[in-house]
Amino acid sequence: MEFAGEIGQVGGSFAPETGVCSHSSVSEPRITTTKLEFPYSRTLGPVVGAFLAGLREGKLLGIRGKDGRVLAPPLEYDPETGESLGTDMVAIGPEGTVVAWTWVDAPSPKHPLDHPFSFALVKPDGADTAMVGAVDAGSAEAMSSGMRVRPRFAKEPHNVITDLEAWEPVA
Amino acid sequence: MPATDIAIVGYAQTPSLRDANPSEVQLLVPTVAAAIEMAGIGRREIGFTCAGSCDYLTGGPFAFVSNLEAAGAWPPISESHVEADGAWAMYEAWMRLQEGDIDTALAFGSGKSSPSNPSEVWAQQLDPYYLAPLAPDPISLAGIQARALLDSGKATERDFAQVVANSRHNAASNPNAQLKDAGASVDALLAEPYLRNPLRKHDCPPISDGAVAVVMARGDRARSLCERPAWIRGFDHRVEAHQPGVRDIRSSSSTALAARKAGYDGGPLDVVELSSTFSPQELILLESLGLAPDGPTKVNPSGGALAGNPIMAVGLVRIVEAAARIIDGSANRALAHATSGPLLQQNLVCLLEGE
Amino acid sequence: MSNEKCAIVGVGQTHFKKRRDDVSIAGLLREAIDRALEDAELTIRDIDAVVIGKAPDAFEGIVMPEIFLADAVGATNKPLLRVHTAGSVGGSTCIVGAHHVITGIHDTVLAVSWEKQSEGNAQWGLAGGRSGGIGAGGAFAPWMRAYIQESGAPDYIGWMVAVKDRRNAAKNPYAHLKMPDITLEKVKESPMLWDPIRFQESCPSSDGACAVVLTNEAGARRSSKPAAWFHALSVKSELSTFPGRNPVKPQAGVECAHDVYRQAGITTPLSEIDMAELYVPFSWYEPMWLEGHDIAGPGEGWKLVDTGATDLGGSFPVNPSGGVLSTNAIGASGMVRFAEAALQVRGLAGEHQVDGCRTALAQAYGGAANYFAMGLLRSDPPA
Amino acid sequence: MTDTAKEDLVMEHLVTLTYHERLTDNLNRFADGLLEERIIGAKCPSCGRVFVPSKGYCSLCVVPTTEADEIEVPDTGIVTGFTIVTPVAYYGQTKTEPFVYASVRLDGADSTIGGQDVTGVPQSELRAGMRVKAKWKPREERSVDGMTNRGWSGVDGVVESFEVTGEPDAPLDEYKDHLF
Repeated sequence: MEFAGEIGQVGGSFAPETGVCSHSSVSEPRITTTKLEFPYSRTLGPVVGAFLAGLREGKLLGIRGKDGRVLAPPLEYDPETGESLGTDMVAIGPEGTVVAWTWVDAPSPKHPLDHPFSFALVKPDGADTAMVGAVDAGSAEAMSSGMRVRPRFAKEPHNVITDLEAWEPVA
Repeated sequence: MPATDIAIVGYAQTPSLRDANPSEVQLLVPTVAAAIEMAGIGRREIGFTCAGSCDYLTGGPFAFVSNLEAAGAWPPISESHVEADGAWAMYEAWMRLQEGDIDTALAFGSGKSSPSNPSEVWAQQLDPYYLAPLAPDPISLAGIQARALLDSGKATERDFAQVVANSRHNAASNPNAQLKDAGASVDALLAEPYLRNPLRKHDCPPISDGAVAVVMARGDRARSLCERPAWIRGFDHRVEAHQPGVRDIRSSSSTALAARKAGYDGGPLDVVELSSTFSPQELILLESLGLAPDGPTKVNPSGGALAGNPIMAVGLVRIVEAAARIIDGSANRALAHATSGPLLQQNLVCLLEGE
Repeated sequence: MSNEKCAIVGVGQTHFKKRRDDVSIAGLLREAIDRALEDAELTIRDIDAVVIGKAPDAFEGIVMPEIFLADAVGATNKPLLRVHTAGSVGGSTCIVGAHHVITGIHDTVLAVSWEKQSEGNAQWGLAGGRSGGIGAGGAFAPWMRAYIQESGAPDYIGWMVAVKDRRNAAKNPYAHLKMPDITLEKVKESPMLWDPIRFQESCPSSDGACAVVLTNEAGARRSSKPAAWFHALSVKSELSTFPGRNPVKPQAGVECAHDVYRQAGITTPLSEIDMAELYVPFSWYEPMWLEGHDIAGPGEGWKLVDTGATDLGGSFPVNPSGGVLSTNAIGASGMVRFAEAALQVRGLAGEHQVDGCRTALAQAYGGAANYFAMGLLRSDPPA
Repeated sequence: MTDTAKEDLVMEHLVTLTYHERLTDNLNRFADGLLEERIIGAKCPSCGRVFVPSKGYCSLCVVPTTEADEIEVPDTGIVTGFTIVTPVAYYGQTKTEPFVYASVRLDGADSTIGGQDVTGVPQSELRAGMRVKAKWKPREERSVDGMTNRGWSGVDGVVESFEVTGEPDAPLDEYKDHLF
């Protein structure tokens, strides 16, 4: 039995990771390979743009929702009512609290860290909602809901969410 | 108010397959034909057709165009396509049937997950600014959801394992199921290692290929085509906000709302078929519907999505599994559920009854 | 059971540009949505259900992007349905929205269609991510040549359409390409892209969105502005390729049009319809659709262009908005046809208003000209 | 990084997704044939139309076709339609010069093979109706690796181009219903 849980497993046991089989036998089915690759360029608008700009300076920003909640990450429109939230950005963090977490033993090449880590919902101080991020905690045993974490920012920011490289446990 | 005299009178599905040799459209061709044959009508009699599929699952823009070939689109047909599970295609076709100028409609859904790495494809469904660059795969997100559910005290890891064991047992008698084990035991499942703590491999769905089709008819036409049609008494779908951190992922408010809007009054159900692709989600969905896991309602008698998860078909398969039990007389009232988006963000409920 | 009447009571479009670098995708959609709501004198809370359309997800590289946009488009706790029927999707999305109202399932529905093509590259997307893509122009060019050959149309007809649409666009505040000074000479001298299509006879690549608010009779009564009433709507599809197919005048297009005329009680479309917004991404498609939808007889479509009948002041104006030739955010383009037709019968089209317009035809096509979505709107509600 | 406001508002994201899919049985046999200079199609058991390559079903009758329905067709045919494409630049585009994109109806086939190069005639003199014959690549250069179930790249890893034969053009009736 095979499960979706096989990280990096592509197309099942018959599929080579690279290239295409070139069988000459009539009985062996060939494997076709299609690669969809494109460097997308996303314009961010005032709210997402401000948040990512903040990360470059080591700052976390939220936004005030219509009900007064501070939303992290900041959204342009209220998630309940759909009303525009303008650009009422609020400084939050930098530390936060883990709300819920899971542990990734074998990261995929696309994951933000190349060693085992936690994907978690982290609620920055001063925010009323939690954001998805990586927690670099060493091992699952170091993780718990309610634990305190602080952000680690990328040394070379690229204007992308991974400029918040990971959260680290507060000793 | 929508009409309640529309019924499922024909259906067909492929088995859920780990890696189907046929292409997606080749899976659809015999499936659509079988559903039409069961309904006992001519292909040209169908008043409206709607298909559901996902370009990115199939592997390229306009992938859905070739699926049109399974619908028999010459001479031209009245047809639409949703980029969604076949359950939403059925919703559009059901809506179109309400207008009274046609009396039959066809809906189908199809997808092959085996060519792709689903963990990578579905990470691209997330917010492109805040989430997709982190590539949180569906299993990781489900792991976070499972943890939140455990922390709430509403469920235990043993409860998750019980869901899986029930699925494996039920699937044992389903010829279309992919993962089945009449002897699955909770203790053995709990002895397995974590894949995404607190989820184990068996808490996650298999990679599946498959296709499914339904034929619907109205009123007396339905009665003339089927001895015991599965009447659609209610049909609704609702969506929640996207970011997992701004909604309560330990419950499914949109499922509860869709059920209410579909007219589900909390009354007795013989069968419920849920698109719970991760075991904790079955518990979340049952609670949102006010059902107990061990109550009188049969939960996922087919084995559900844990026993076979042909994405873009799996939701419509749930409706077909529920309808089949109405049509064969083994159930009189059933509720089927489909979902879309991360962590049960969007949910659809179809309420079916015999007459 | 009787069906509800359905009207468009709100229309909103973004300003279309090559790159809308001032907004996120959500911001782009909301620009159109908020204008449509304002036009309808409603707020997002008044909307019962949302229908979203766009062309392939690979254009922006987001799988089923309506999922991440759900709350930003005001769909939280509401039904949200995503339509994808290739280039016709904007038309199909409007029609699916209308069915929500006609069936009585919902009272007031928002339909929105969009494309932010500058995030990716449409040519890459149309080529399936492969080298050697031919673009839509390359695919349609042989059919346009076949039309020219069969109809005997002179080559300047294509240039005339390009000049007319670009000049019309100059009167439309939302259009992408505005060229009030364009001439036949300038079109003729522009580079040949896919014979017979020259650069100036081809659509641009745009960022943009279009939204419409659809409602029933009770909803229309609440608005202080005139409504555009659906009298007909139809979708037809055929196989994209098969032996014996006529891609120049696809049968699905013929049947879709006849379905619309039948529903609206129209027997002579040329005299009974006041104007049309047709999906014309390449100049020759204007005469081709005039014939392809039996508005003009075989070989007569180009003569309507030649005599100026399809000009803004002509007897059968086509694309007073400037059309797809001037503005093409692919997913939105089909809906813009319906939105512009609605503005015309509401008398709200501004500088590009067709005088006395009371009956308008909207059409979108897609794929290999094998998907069609058409509707007929009037100033008066159906009887 | 320059700190202009506009750059702050752009995010780059390289999205790469790779798909591996088994070639369907019908296409696998088509590929086998091509490597041996044989072109295999399928004759619909219901309507008798010949599709090259086989889809595994007839899209008009919506009935499956099997190996038993497969037949070989000659490597000669008619250009039914074409475009001279001036390539536009985009990510992954390697074409820089105008190229021919033609549809060819092989003799004995009812479907056309799209996207073919036609050689032996200047691009400006290419016309629908011209008779052509496959110019096969040398055996050692043949590859069917680019073939996919979605219809991309049918014969071009094996057939260099379709070369005009110089025979008189086919009558319009033989290609007018096979434009693409």
